[in-house]
Amino acid sequence: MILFYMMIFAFVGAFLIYFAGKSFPRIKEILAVVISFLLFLFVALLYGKDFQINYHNFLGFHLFLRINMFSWLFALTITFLGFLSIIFSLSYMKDKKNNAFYYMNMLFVNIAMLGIVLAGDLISFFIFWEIMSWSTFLLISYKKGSALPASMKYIIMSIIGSLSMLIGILYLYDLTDTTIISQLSHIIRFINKGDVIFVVILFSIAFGIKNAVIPFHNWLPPAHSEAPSPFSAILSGILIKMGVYGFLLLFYVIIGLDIIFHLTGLTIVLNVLAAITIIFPTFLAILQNDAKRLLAWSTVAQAGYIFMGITYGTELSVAGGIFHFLNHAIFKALMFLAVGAIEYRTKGIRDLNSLGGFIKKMPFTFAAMLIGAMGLIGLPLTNGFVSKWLIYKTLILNGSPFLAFAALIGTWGTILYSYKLIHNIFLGQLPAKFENIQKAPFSMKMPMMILSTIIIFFGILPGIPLQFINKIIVSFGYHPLNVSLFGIVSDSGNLNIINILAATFVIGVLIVLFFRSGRKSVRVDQYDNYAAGSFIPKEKYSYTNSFYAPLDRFLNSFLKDYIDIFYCKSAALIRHFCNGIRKIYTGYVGSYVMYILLFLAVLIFVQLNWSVF
Amino acid sequence: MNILLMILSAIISLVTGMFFLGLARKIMAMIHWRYGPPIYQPLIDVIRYFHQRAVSHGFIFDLGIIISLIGSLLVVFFLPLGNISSFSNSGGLLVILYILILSPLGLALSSGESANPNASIGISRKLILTLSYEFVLIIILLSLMSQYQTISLQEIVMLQARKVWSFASWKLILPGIAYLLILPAMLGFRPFEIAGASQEISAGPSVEFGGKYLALNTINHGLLHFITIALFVNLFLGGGDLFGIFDSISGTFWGSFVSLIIFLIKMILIFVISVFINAVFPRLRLEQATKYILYYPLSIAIVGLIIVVAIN
Amino acid sequence: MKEITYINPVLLIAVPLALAFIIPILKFVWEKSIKWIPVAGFLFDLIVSITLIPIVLQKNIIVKIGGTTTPFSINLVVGPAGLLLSIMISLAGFLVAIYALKYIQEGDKTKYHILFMLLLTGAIGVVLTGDIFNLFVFFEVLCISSYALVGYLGNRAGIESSIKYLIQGSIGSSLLLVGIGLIYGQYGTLNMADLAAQIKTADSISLFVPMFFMITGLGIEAAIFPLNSWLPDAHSSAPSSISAVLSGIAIEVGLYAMMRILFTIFAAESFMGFLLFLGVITLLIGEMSAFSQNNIKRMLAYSSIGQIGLIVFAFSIATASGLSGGFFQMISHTLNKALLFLATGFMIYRTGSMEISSFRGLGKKMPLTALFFTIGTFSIIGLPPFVGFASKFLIFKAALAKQELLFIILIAVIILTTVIEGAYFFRIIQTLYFKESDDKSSKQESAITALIPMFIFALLILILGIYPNWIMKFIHSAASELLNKMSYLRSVLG
Amino acid sequence: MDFLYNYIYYIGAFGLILIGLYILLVKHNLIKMIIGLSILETGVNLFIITLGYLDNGTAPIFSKENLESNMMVDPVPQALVLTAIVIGLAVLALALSLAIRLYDSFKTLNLKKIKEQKW
Amino acid sequence: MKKFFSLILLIIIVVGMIYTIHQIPFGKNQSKIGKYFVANGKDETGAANIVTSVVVGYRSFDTLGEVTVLFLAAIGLGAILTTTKKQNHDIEKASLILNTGCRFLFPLVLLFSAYIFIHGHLSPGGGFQGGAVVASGFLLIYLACPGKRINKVGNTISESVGGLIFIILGAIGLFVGDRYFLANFLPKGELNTLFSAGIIPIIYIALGFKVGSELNSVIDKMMEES
Repeated sequence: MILFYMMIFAFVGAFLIYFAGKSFPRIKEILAVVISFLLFLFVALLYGKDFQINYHNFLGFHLFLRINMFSWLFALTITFLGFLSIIFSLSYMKDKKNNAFYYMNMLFVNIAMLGIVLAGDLISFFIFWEIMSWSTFLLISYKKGSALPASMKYIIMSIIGSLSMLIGILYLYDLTDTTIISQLSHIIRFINKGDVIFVVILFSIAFGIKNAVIPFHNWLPPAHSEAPSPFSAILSGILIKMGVYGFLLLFYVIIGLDIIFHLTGLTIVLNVLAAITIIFPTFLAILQNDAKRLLAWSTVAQAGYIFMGITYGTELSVAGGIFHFLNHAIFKALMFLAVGAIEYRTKGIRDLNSLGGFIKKMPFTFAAMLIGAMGLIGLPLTNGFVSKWLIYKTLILNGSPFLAFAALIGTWGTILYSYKLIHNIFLGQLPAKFENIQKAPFSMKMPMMILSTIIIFFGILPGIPLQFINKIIVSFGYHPLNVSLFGIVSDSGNLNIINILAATFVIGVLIVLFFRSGRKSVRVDQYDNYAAGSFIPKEKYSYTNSFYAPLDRFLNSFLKDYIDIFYCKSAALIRHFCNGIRKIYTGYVGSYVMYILLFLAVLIFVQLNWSVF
Repeated sequence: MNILLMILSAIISLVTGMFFLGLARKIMAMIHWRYGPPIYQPLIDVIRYFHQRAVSHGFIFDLGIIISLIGSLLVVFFLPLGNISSFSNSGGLLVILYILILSPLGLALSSGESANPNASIGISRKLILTLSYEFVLIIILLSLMSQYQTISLQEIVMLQARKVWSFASWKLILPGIAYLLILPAMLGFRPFEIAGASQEISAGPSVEFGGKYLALNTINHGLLHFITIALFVNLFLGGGDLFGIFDSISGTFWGSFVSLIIFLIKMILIFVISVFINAVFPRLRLEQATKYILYYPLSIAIVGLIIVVAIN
Repeated sequence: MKEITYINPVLLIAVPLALAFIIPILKFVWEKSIKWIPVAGFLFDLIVSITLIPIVLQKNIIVKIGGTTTPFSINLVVGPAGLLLSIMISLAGFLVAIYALKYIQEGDKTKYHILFMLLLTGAIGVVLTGDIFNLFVFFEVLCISSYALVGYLGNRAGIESSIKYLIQGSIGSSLLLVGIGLIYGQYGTLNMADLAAQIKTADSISLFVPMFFMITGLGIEAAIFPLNSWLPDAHSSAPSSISAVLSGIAIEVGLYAMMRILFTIFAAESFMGFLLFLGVITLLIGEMSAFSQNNIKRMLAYSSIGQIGLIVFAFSIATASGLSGGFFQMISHTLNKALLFLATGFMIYRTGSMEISSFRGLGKKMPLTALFFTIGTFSIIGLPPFVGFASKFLIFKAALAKQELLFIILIAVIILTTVIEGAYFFRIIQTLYFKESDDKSSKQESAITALIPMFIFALLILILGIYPNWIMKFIHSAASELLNKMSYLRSVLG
Repeated sequence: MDFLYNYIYYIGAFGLILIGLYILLVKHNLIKMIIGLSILETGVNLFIITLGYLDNGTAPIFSKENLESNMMVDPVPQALVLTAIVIGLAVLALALSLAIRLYDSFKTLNLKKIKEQKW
Repeated sequence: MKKFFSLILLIIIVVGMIYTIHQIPFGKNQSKIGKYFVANGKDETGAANIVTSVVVGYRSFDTLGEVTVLFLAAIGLGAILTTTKKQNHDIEKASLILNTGCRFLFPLVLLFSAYIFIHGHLSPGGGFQGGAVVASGFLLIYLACPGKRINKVGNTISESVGGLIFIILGAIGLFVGDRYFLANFLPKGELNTLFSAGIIPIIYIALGFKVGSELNSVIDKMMEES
């Protein structure tokens, strides 16, 4: 029952924050931090446990909470990131009104996600899923203004997804007579393939929407960019990964390997979608000029990698997918937090064209952002490298070079937009209006520091997380990977981080020594520049405006978010249609009487002539 | 042993890189009907730069260029040079592909910090150009990896030695051609000398580099020449193999030596060809270059990949 | 056999009626007490109804009134289904009466309270009666009091809606009466059980025609698609407390009467397929019309049409689980819609406008009212852990249990409507909380007597959402009672 | 003649119902519509009364001791109609009062012009 | 066009009714409950008028509802008409003949109505009819003496008390005899005499008052408006 008490504790805590916050403003922050930390601690202490409990009966369904390695890893990530972003919120939300509401919802989201990963049956999975949806809606709307359409988009997509999932669950229930995950996995083999595919499609819509797989991605960019930054971190880091969790649960826990391998057509479709999800958003990210929107598109693309990993279905790819989930959670959260710090200090400016040169003012944030970007690109010695390496390798060796191409080219796109982000915020000229920008406060630095450390740590010692992941994929029925502390051993190409680390270190030291031996350089002002003799006015002395101008020109002509346009068009069409429909209520009683008699007459006429009833 | 090999390959690459830089200038001069500088001129330059005054724009300005050089050197260790390979079994081609990123990224960071608009423009161009040829390069690598069913570069080299050079095999000739077509772009030669256009944007990314920064940049440049061509030789020309003539002495010191020599000779040949192209063509605009790359080499490479996949 | 003693269910009707008759006298004697009379009356009803639950779960209570043996006199048949509805009616009546203590400020208050009591008494009569003509009479009580209440405020909108409602409603009752006449002419009896015994199933045209007449007549009150044109006008023009009752109770009672006639008297299995479509179309039209409304009460009224469509759909599945879903949806709709209208009432009172855009920033000015409103919307959209989720869940489950392609397609349509529903309700939530208002007036909550019923509704929504099992047994037996014609017959005719 | 004897009341009743409904359908003056409602109700009442008739029957009143009970007409429809008439009266009263108020507010009784509540 | 369409609709509806009417031949009523009532009504309720025994006996619950509806009409009318401003028309005085005639007729009408509702169980008539006659008496007064108004308090009280008596009589049935609502618990008496049929005459008297006063209040309201 400990799981149940934990959830109850968390929910009560969330309410407590709200009501305490109304009367004692200081307490709510302390409470929020303490509760989220305790949650993290609880989950961490549950390591290695494997059990499930029946905590509630709902309309004849037994609801379970369960924990095992698979859910533990996700739960840990959720509570950890939740904790960090609440710490980050302390200063981010300081001056905002109504932050008790914010903290409460923040905890709601975390608890709901915790509930999702701890759910032992599909009904409680769904319930927590919905709680997550609406609390997220409230949080996205929090900043008002342009956040409102964004959250509308989110919630509408979300409702579509969750309802299709509900249908899927109930359909599955009709076929198997159970919704308990551990039982489903035994029974599902007796179901015919067509039904399984139908269920998979229904679930895929739900998970695909949450995971922002193209063509269901359109809610994500506005939602991520408009949400408060600490929450963007959660949103991007873990919330959308609930889709990943769902896919893993569906494919490998419920349906199981021996069936999923026979659904080749389906997996191919999903893989292709994943590939599109990698390439398309990557290039759209390059075109963005809003820091958070850029990161949002990047999230879509990275979610594509994860999706690719888990739908490709080899042990390497699944391990890579799960690992990339973990990594992405960390580095994307870090980057959102860093952007959040910038936003906090510049009072809400995130437009890449008007920033620049912040490295002098906020060096720590720069470092965090750089590490995050390196992880995002997947440079060796950061965590992103290992997970991407696993995915590429299996894609290449299992004969899917085109998918691998998508993944690799996506990485190059990643470099472009990551560099744009870093360059336009931190490098280049510092505009005069930002002369007095302060450093990020400690409560912002601390989460960023922790996350950066983890990126490097996992990058050098990928064996540690991979061991957990190994256990998960073994529980899915795969062979374990041959994991060492520093990498992976396999017959078709090994990975050994320690070599790279050692070489880098040695070369680095040598080069630095070499560099030091040269004549000492002189530090100069940012305006002390070589401009080939031409005069450039100060305010124009910065090349941030449309950084990739040639590429923009090239891509803008054909690269648009057609799917979003399509959705918006159809929404407008539906609105128009709805407006037309209600014109039947004309306001004239005579027509209403006509409807009534028409109804009666038609019924009689039909029955007289054809006896249909 | 490994450390020795590392040092050896580092030295080889540095020397060869410098040599290439010198060679390029020499050949250009000869084409221009001039005498040209001595072939060791770049080395002299580097040493000279080291003692000149340099300006720095900040910590990342220093760090970036160092990262860039680390990246380049690191790649060298992953490349088998003839029979010499330090740790080409630590992740294979994928790692190479990734470490290749480090160098431009470091340079970009460094020149970004310099806050010079020309540098920023240069970087922007360079990244876009890189992106476009990377399309082709990735496909080429994928065709090779799919064909040989490995991600280890060393194994690819060995398999070529056992059967036939990739460039000579009909399945892989298209990727080879594509690689040759993008080679000037990778080397930063004309017609793709867009990022570092000295007349237009004052040498682009390296505009603010002076003194030891320029020295490191030059070394880096040389290394990049080396890496690009070494990769080609390894991938398509069988590395240090010469039709199996020296198979009998492989494994011995002399075997390694011979293969290294053969390797270097192949590299020089390829390099010379590229330099000729450089001399002949004028510089393209970025859009033109991107379009060119995305039309011809890319389509060739894709056809190549399709062939490989279809046959497998 | 030991006779279990219980309070005679006829008092559920007689006591409120007597109280309503007393009110005019009280006006001269003790005027202040008048507004407490409905509270007392429905509290009595609520308590009595709840005490009847255990008895009804075992067997239907047959109450003879003023006559001899069963088919010849009027009787009340208090089955689980009827009792369920009467509990809902008295609960809603009780809470709305409390709400009205402060809310009703204008007009002839005495008459308001009388009309309000008679409205709900009529509703209780409809759900409990076992006689088809008696049903008509109580139906008229329900209708006429609602005509009067819709026009109660006496403003342009109220009068216009009221007269339109009256015309359509009267046509409906005439048609119903024709139907009853046709049935009586053929079978010579008015008792529902007796009729049911004589009509095995609807098979000939001479049965269908009266059935159509009765369905059309009742369908007008039940607001099924082509017959519901009065609803948006009436519900949006009435005082909010009355809208709550009309939306939450009146249309559901109409629907219940219709279903009782269809299931018990005619056993028209073949007609259910048609109703299935009708339900979905009603749902679709209702939600679509609500989509771009700017008048909040009109939007809620259209939403009621949609909800009724969903209930019709659930009932037309015609399985035990479908009917359970329908009953559950009725409960949830009563709670949700009553809560929404009550909260809206004071919000309109505060802002003086029914435009949604005028509700900007009310989340700050009336936090509790806005919170309750939010709970209501979340529940009506069907988000867990609120009761709306449980009901929608049951309906989906029942529909999918049929395992037919048709149902999957219909469910897809229902999903579409839920999405539309979500879109417009979330829009209001955003307006409430996330849009800044222009005027900077201070925080002022609704009256405490209004907050208490809202709180109770919200609490019930939450509790039933988390523990739906508590009422499931009751709902199951209600569903099986409605579905199972033979057991109804046996219980009434012995 | 036989036909007329058998059906005259039904024809009358249906005729009234039809006329009432027709008025409701095509007229847009409120008073006329209310008249239509009245006619409709009258028709329905007539119809129900007709149902209970017995050939050569007597009124169901035992005013003398020796009346044959099986020659009496059905009393139930009469009771029903009594109720229905009262209900009709109630509706009529309400409708008229609403009409008065409607005229006060809109200064017209033409329902085609009173369309504020729509959509 | 619209009229044509309406006609077609109505004709379809009537055709449907005619199909059903085929099952119900005119003048051959075989109603089960009707037969029962005429056979057993006078014994069971003690009322000579079987219609009355149905209205106030077997189906008295309907009648309760009916009374409620009437009550509702009065109240609803009041509620709707209450908020209008009082207009002061110059009312023309009625002529002397009318005045005198009405004053003369008024007590007679009341007396007649009393007869009707007291003898409701014996002869055609009853509370509703009697009540209507009462109202017509008052209507005469309204016509004859335009300034006159009824005593609203008295009217309201008789209205309420009439309804209450009905319900209380019904409720007493819950505690005596067969213990059902509206049970006829008083002695039946001898058929065709005034004091027979148990509670039926009492109810009818109450109804007479109630209906009369309700109709009065309706008329009163209407008069106020005009």
